[in-house]
Amino acid sequence: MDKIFYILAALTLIAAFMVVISRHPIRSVLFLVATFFLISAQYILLNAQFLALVNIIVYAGAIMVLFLFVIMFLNLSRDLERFASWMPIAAAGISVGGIGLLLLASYRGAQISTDTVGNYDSGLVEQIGEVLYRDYLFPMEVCSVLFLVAMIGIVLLNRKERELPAKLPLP
Amino acid sequence: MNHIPEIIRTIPLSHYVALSSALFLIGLLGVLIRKNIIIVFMCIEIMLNAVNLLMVAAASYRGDSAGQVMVLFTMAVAAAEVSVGLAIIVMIYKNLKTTNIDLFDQMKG
Amino acid sequence: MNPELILHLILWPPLAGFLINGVFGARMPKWLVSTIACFSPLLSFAASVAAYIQLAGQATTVKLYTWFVGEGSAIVDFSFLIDNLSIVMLFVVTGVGTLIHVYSIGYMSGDRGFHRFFAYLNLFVFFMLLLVLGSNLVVLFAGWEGVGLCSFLLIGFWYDNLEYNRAASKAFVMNRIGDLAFLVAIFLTIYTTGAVSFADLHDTMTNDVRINDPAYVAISLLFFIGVCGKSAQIPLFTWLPDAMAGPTPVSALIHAATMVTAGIYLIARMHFMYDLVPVTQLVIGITGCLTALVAATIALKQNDIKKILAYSTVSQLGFMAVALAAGAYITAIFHLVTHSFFKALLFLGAGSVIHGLHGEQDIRQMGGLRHKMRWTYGVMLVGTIAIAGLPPLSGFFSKDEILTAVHSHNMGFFIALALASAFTAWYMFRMFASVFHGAFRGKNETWEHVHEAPWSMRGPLVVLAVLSLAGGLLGLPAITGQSHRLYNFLVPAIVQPKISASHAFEYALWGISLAVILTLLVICFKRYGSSGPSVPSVTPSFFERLLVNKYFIDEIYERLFVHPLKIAGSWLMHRGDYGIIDRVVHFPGKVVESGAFALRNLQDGKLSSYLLYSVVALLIFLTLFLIF
Amino acid sequence: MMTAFIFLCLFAIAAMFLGFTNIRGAIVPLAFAGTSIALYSVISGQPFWNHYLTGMVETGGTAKILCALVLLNALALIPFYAWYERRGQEEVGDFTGLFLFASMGAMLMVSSTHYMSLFLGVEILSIAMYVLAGADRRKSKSNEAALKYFITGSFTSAILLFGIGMIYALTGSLEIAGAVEVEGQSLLQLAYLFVFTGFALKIAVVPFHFWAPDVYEGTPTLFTAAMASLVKLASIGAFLRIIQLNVDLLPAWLNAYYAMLILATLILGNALAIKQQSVKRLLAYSGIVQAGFILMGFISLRPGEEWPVLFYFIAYVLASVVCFVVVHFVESREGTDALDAFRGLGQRNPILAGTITLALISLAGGPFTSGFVAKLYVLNQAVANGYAALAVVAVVCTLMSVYYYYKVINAIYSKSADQALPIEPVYSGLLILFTLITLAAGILPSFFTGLLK
Repeated sequence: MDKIFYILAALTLIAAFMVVISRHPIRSVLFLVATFFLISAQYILLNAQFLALVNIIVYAGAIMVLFLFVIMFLNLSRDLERFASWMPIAAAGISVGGIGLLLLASYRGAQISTDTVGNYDSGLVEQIGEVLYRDYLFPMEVCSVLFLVAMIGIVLLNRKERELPAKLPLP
Repeated sequence: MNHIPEIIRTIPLSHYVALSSALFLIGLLGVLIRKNIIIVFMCIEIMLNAVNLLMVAAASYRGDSAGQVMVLFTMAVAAAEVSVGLAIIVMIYKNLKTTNIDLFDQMKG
Repeated sequence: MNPELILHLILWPPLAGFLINGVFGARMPKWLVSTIACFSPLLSFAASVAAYIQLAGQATTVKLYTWFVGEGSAIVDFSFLIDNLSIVMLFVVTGVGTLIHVYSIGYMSGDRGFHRFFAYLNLFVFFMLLLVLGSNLVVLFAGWEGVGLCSFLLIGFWYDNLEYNRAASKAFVMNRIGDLAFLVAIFLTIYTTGAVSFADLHDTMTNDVRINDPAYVAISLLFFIGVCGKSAQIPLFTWLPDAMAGPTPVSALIHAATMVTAGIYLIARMHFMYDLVPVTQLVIGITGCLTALVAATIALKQNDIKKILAYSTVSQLGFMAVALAAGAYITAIFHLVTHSFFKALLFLGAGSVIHGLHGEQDIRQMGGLRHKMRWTYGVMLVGTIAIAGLPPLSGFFSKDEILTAVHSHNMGFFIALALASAFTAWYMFRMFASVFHGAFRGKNETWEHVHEAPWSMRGPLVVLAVLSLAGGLLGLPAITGQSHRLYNFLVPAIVQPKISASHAFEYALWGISLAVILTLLVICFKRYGSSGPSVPSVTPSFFERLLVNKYFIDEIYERLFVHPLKIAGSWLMHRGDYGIIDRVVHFPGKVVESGAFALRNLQDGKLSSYLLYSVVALLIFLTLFLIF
Repeated sequence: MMTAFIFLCLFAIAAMFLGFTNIRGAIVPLAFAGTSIALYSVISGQPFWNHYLTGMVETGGTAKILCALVLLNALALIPFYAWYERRGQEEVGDFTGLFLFASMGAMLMVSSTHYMSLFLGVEILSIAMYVLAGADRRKSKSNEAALKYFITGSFTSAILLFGIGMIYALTGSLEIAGAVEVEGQSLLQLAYLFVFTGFALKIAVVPFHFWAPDVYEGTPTLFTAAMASLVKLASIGAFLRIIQLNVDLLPAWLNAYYAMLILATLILGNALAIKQQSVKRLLAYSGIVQAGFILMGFISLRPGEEWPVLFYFIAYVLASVVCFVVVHFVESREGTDALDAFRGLGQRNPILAGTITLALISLAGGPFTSGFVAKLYVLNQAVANGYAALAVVAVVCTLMSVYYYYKVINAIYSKSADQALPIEPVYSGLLILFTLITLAAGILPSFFTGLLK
């Protein structure tokens, strides 16, 4: 079992890394889809079936399609991107590496307690549904507001242009 | 029904923490070095996913559902963000005809 | 009347005047605007008189409410202290203030911003009252900032002129340096003593026997930096001559009689602390001497009538500072009072001259005005003699007292001040002679239109002239057998030994100063009061020089002493004033600017850079907190 | 509290629907009414429907005051959105609605006890603000502002979320107050540092401020006002609440952390502001500096001692709303927010000039304005907790800040102009009202601090 985890982990990291270094946007998108699938596989290993499915549907399905659509729509698929010059890349590499080292250094002292507080089937649909509509009802409702805001925003931003009427503001 | 998944018995949680940190850092690197705004945005999605993985793992290891619900909301947030973000990108592309992050520098100083 | 009512009557009328004139002034007739504007300080003056009679020397604190409570023990009340020191200041502020308001009616009658001017003037009086009445450092600071703001508004009153704007900016920025030190001093005071009110500070510090305690030295020095800014001491004095860009009544009220003396008032108020720190006193003394001398020498070379008076103000403030340094606080206040009389008089007189000449300020373009402006001539004569220090006018007694006090304190200071007062007499007589004596040197058509000021301007001038004449009665020296009224009045508020000297010294001092001043008078009138197309470049023949022996001595004197100092003065003015000092003052600004330039390069508008900087900053913070 | 959320949403949706009709004049009054009702229900502590909050929102204490401040801020700004209606822009309904939603998100941020609702609040606020930043679709500056704000914002969310996720992984709880002792657990410390960095990015304190001037400059000015007041209020408020809820657990380095942020913010923020020619950018830097001052109130924060911070909020929000609104009116007439556009404002419209002057004086900390008292309070907090040197630096920095505030004031009163710039009496009245409150809070602060305590 542990071998599967490590293989998946390695593949996930490689796929994510490929997203970062692919110069072709479409290729990036496809690697990102792969990353999401691999993460979903991890979820299944962790007995979080519901989230695994949602991950595939929402991310790999909806979000990535959006990305692809926009790339096609803006006709960017042929543009090979020039990366930053070496200075920023080096700076980015060093700072990201630094943060990684710091995290690594502090893992040693970390006491990650895994005391069980509930049951291990909490990732199944019925369990999630139960707590979602009982304990987390309020954020659930708030989430709907979030979608409403996003929807209005999108409509507002990409509404068809219209000339302002001649009536100027009362100064 | 309530059986402990095998992976939890064999792999310590800290490995998941390490994995998701690494994933997060890769996303961070991508954000910093990519020039195409859409790819930058995709790298932010990788960062969010890294956190999701971390939270799902932590939730599963404890049998706690809070983390899983949080991940559900994070996905919702990501979806909303992506839609608004792409709308902004499309809007700005209509005006400026570029997606290169460094060409948006009218305002500075 | 209870003290609280009196306080309200003193404090609020000017604010009310400001609000009424500020809000409705544009729609009100001029007579109403000026009536409201003049009556508000007059009412305050009347209330001050009431306070004087009613309180009879008792220090009274009126607390309106608790302004705010600081951390720890410092409670800042919105409260006011009426004691004899503040009553003296009240008389000066409201009395001279009212006269200048009345004068302004005539002076500003043709100006577009008539109501705006009076609104600002009233606001200034309000803040000044706050400053002199505040019973703690924070209220005093509020007034201190407020007068600074009004000063800035009034210097830049004619805002169409960019030059004037720049002068206003300079005044503002320089004052801010002082204010900053002041604010830090307040914080340090709270930090070390836990008190802000003068009464508490007095109690804390009078029981203190430590001399030159570092905390007190720091606080007193910081306060003194604040004083340097407001009272125009070296090196922060250059704004004051520039401030002459404002209308002349403003120069008289703010930049001669009241605001610039706020620093002197502050130190007198905090005298119990300054008694504990001889080091700071020495610094104040040296600064004051330098200021008195440098400003006086610069004044020798000036040709702008208002600039001469401005440098003269700076110099006189130096005198007061030295008096403070010698521990003669009451003497400093005495000179402050007499100075406010005669300097207001001189400025208003100069304003009358400028008014009569339609804006001409260059004394080389004047001359012979005594024929056409008799009143102005008379009052200016009084003012000039008073500042030059001829007995029995007010300036004589106060300056004499300063010299006496300083003499027993520090001989070096004494010599410097004696020299400075000789210069004072010189430049004042020079100005007076070139303006009023000799023949007119300007254009003929200007001469045709020269006219005496209207009565609204003449009235205050006459009152001020009387005050300048009689102001000395406040503090007759012991030698005359009279009691020192101001000393007796102020002693409850300011603890200070009486200034006294041996009779022989007094007589010698009087005799010498009289002789020197009269000599200078004669010389000046000869040189500058003679007729001629312009200020004569004196090239007397050898015979003449021999005949007028005195003149010859003066030449030597000038060669040996005045000339180098004049050169020094002009060097200081060009290099020092506008070069070094400005540069020193602006240096921190330059550093900040170049630093900002580097930073602005970081802000290059590129999102990828911004994100990178944020991540680098995050890395730095993470590292720091893992290490420590 | 729940009723407040419900009413805000309800009226926001109503505002949007009215936007499609011809009675757009009703939108702003309606939004105002809805916000007032919400404010009433927050202040009166309505327990109605509160069980639906599922314990994720605190309804009393500091959270209540912060929510009230958010709603008061909304009440102050909403009337100005009528300007869009006057101008005949039919999006006014969407703008007002989004602003109400943003206020709701801000309320959620400052009152959450759970990271879940906190994060959702952050996102609602942010997404609404991204859209408002780009509201002027034709202007490329507005586009750019939206993009920059959006990318920085979602980056911030990712950083914040990583911190939250790490805290969850280490402690097993998403309750904000659920952390165990942080000291000594370096990974947990780092996790908290990630969360704080997220907030620092949202608040825009140096060195996490880079996005702010650009975004403020490009955003339509009325929404910049919202950004400067609402977003700062919400982010600092949420930050305050996190500190407050963990006050016994957080490690000792926190004070040093604030001190470093404050130092960097005050010095660099001021230095950058000095040379600005765009008044909006200048105000953006000023907002950065003011945030640094607010953070000073965080030093050694003890329960019940938040009022200096809250008082500073009042002072800052009032002043910055006035400033940005005045800039908006000048900019909409002149087409630019450069310093030169303000020359002669003293004659063109004395009310605009007077109110912005007082607001700038308040920001600079002039006596008798709320800014002065607020600065004294936070400085006092720093001094009392042994950070006297920091306070001295702060005082020095106020001197520097006076220079650039003064530059604007000087410009306003530096030239006479003939062309008047009239605005509607309602707006003048509101500006005067805010100015009066600024003065009242400076002269009688004990009344306000009494409310906040």
